[in-house]
Amino acid sequence: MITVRYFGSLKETIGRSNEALSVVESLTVLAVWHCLNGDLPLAENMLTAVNMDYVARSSVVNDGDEVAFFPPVTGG
Amino acid sequence: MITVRYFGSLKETIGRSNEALSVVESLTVLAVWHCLNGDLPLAENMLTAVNMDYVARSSVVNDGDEVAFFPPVTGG
Amino acid sequence: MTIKICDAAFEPFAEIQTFQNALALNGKFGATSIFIGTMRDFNDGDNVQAMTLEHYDGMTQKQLAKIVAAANSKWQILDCLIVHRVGDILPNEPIVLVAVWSAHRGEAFEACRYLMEELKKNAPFWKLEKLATNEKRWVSKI
Amino acid sequence: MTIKICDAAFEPFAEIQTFQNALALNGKFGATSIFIGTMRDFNDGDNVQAMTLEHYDGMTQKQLAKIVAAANSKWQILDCLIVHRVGDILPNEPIVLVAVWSAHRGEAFEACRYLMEELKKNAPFWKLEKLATNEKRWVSKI
Repeated sequence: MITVRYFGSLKETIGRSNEALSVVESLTVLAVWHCLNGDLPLAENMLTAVNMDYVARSSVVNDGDEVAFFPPVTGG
Repeated sequence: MITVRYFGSLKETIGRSNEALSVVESLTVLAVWHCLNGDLPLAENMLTAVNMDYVARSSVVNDGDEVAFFPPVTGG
Repeated sequence: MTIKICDAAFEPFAEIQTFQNALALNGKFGATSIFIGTMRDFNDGDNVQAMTLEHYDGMTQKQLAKIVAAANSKWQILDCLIVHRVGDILPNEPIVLVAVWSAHRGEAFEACRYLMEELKKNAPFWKLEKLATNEKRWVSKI
Repeated sequence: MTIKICDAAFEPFAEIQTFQNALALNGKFGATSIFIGTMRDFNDGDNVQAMTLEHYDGMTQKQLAKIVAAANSKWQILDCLIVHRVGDILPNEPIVLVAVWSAHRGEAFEACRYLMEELKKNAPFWKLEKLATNEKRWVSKI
């Protein structure tokens, strides 16, 4: 099971904040996105994290990982 | 009358903090020093001010001015 | 080295004072550099009446800890404190506090600036503004 | 823009808080950058038990006012506060406080650093240390 999370304006755009994905084989971060969001493109400026660390979209996701998608951060 | 002031370690070295000098003609800052301190050299790193602004040693001092000699500052 | 995420208004000067009093560093630190970010009532040409700060709980703490570790490897820091607000915020309320204690001023100034810049780059916070017109708007990266 | 020379111990966070409360800038400032210099009990390889800070009264204020005016011409500063201690000081007591309020962080950070560096370069203060051995020693420029 992979946990998937969305934050900020992206969460509003896709209308969900949390979901789970059962997978039988390893997927890239971008493949996780498309599994759950079909053809909707992941905008170029969106950031991706696995287990709370920033990773590239080509990074491989394993069972039990938490994957997150979000827009550029604006704290501080 | 010119007021002359010394600060910091220089004040201790020459043993005075304040003095007055009556002059009939304009002098440079360095000439003021030598009028009051004879041949004692004014060390190269000593700073000079006239009327509370930093000036060069060649700067001219006028009657009524306050001249100050002091070592590099160490505040903050 | 302390990182606090808080969901209610905080008093930055009281936070720093309390933290500093608890440090066993009397006579050891010569320099303290502090930055406080405060909510303005005006942004990008519009009046703002309130803001909601969303964050990715867990990742925020993890990223801030990495930033602090990086600062520690770059400068001789005696201690540091980071406080960041989340949730609903009103104008004039503090959003972020970064404070660094060190022996000399160069280290304190540079580490404090570094922590703030890295926090703005990497810590997963998102600001949702409520304008005076009641319109809501996500703040976008400048 | 306030410059204070004080001959007794001061509480930097109380000073900043009081000053900020009196500013008519609620919701206008987004950034506050602060530096506090504190007396250490160790300097140049020796233990220090006390210090006397001499200054050139009048020239200090004049030079600090020039530095503040220069910072104002370089950055958009909303307000700033400088407090500098003179007289007899003990380890762990604050020596100097510089605080800058501005709309954005770049200005606040840069102006605060500039004010401190210029103060150290131009404000006529001299430190006389009393070492643990009771020897007195003028601090010399690094």
